Amino acid sequence: MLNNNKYEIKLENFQGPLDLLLHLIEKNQINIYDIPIAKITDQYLSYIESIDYLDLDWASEFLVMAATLLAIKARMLLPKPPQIVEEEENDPREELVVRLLEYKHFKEAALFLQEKEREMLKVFLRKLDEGEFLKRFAPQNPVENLTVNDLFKAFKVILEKKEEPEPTYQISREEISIQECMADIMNKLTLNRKITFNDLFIDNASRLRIIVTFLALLELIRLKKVGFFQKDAFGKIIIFLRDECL
Amino acid sequence: MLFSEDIKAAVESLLFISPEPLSVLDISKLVNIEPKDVEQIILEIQEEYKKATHGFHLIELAGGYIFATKEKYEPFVEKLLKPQLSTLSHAALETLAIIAYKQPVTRSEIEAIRGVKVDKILTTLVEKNLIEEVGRKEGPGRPIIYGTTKDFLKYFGLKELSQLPEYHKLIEKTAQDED
Amino acid sequence: MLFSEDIKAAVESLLFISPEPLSVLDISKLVNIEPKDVEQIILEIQEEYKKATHGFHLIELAGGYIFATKEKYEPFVEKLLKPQLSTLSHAALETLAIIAYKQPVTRSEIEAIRGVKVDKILTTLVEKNLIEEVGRKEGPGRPIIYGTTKDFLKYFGLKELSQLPEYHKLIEKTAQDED
Repeated sequence: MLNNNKYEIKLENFQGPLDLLLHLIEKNQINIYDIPIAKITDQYLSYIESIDYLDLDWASEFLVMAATLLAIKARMLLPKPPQIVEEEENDPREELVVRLLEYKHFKEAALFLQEKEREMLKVFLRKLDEGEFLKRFAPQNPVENLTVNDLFKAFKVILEKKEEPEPTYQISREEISIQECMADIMNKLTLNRKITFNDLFIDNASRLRIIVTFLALLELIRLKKVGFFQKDAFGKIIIFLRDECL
Repeated sequence: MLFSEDIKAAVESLLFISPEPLSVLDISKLVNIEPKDVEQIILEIQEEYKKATHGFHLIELAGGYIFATKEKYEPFVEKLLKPQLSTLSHAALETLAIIAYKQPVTRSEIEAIRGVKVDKILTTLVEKNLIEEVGRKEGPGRPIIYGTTKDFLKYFGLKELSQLPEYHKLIEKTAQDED
Repeated sequence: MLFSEDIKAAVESLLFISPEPLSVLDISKLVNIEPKDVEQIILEIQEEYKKATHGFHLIELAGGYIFATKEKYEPFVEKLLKPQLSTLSHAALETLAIIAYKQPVTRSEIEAIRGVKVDKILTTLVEKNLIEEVGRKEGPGRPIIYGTTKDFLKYFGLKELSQLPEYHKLIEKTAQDED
């Protein structure tokens, strides 16, 4: 297994999930057009284990790729009906290969730029003190071609514009706190022990309210005040009050 | 020749790139050669750039040496470096007019009138020395307040702001608008 | 010689003093001579500064010409200027490479290729003036589209974008790596 040297190269050393995959492909001397997906997925996942969960924002991109790999692996494991064999079925890896190749090109291009950067660090251009020149050459009148009348006309135009104000719409921003939403959810749950996720939102709830309500729900789940379950994949999410809170 | 071409070129590269005049001692330390050898090289470089085909030469300045364009080519250099005469854009003119008539005025007050952001325009007008920060308004965020400059009066040939056309009439008018 | 010494020296003075690379057309306008004459003069100047006694030469950069120190003398110049040799991160280089080849390009297009978020890198690259917003794409959200700047060319010592290795050459290179 890879476990022995897993930490030799840290995840932070990779520019992203594609970079890590390319590394694994090179390391295993794999033909990029025929990736042994099971093997690579296993190795990829063992790198993922080293993720520092404090930096989920950054790590999430690696997790997305892990999910993609698992999905491809699953599709490849599915038995193919024999009658389709004659017609070449789309290789589930195809999209990933295209992405990897494209990414690889730009990695090459980045190396080219790095080389040029190194060359240019040895070359120096004169830096001129432009302020010095400005002092030397008498400043020009920036409004040489304008008179006070132009200024006056410009102001009059503005005043006239102001007299017929364009209709403006006040968009008020709701002030919603997570605490407030948490209290709302708890209130609803004390009335009915079980409610659905959708019940949390009144009709026409603003985007902001939906987001804050969702955050409040997550917080309540974290505090173990409420629990939730979902019977099947796109089914209703049921939220319930945990017994210890009754 | 006494000196290797390379050492001479190294000295030349330093004189070329240095923003300040370099003294014989500076160069001597940087290239690690004797001061008298530096002096010899400087003489050679000066001789070289005296030729009429060169547009710049090595002059002695403030205890050191520095490359400078020859006086003769000053008109060309001026044409290149002198800031281009730029006409104020219409947006800049409007903004300037608002400041002239309503000063002291904050950015957000100007934006309320013009209905668009004016931060870049204000920077330009400050750079052109037509307006300046005259203080900060009391209140939340203590926003900067702007006014026109002395140069503004000079450029427009005014003795004082009240010489602006219909200054008093317009000032009254805008004061009423505020109510 | 075809050209008066003076015109050549005038061109040289401009090239010496200009903070930015000067194009043939720039020079042609400033000195008021034909572009083909400018080209001839530039060739002569380039020839002159190729000599080993010179510490700097005339290079082609970002669509123009500019004097620069010869690489060879970097150790001396570095000693004088003590420049901060900060280089771009690998993430920044990858992002720049994508923008250079695919411009005009949006943030989400770059993210699709790199597989990671690039918002912070884009801000840094804009601050360093290596890329700039070149407009907005039609469509939902009208996302900002980015392109490389003249400073990008200067930073990497490129005459023009076409000096980047051709895209299909990069493919060949990676294809070979597979073998």
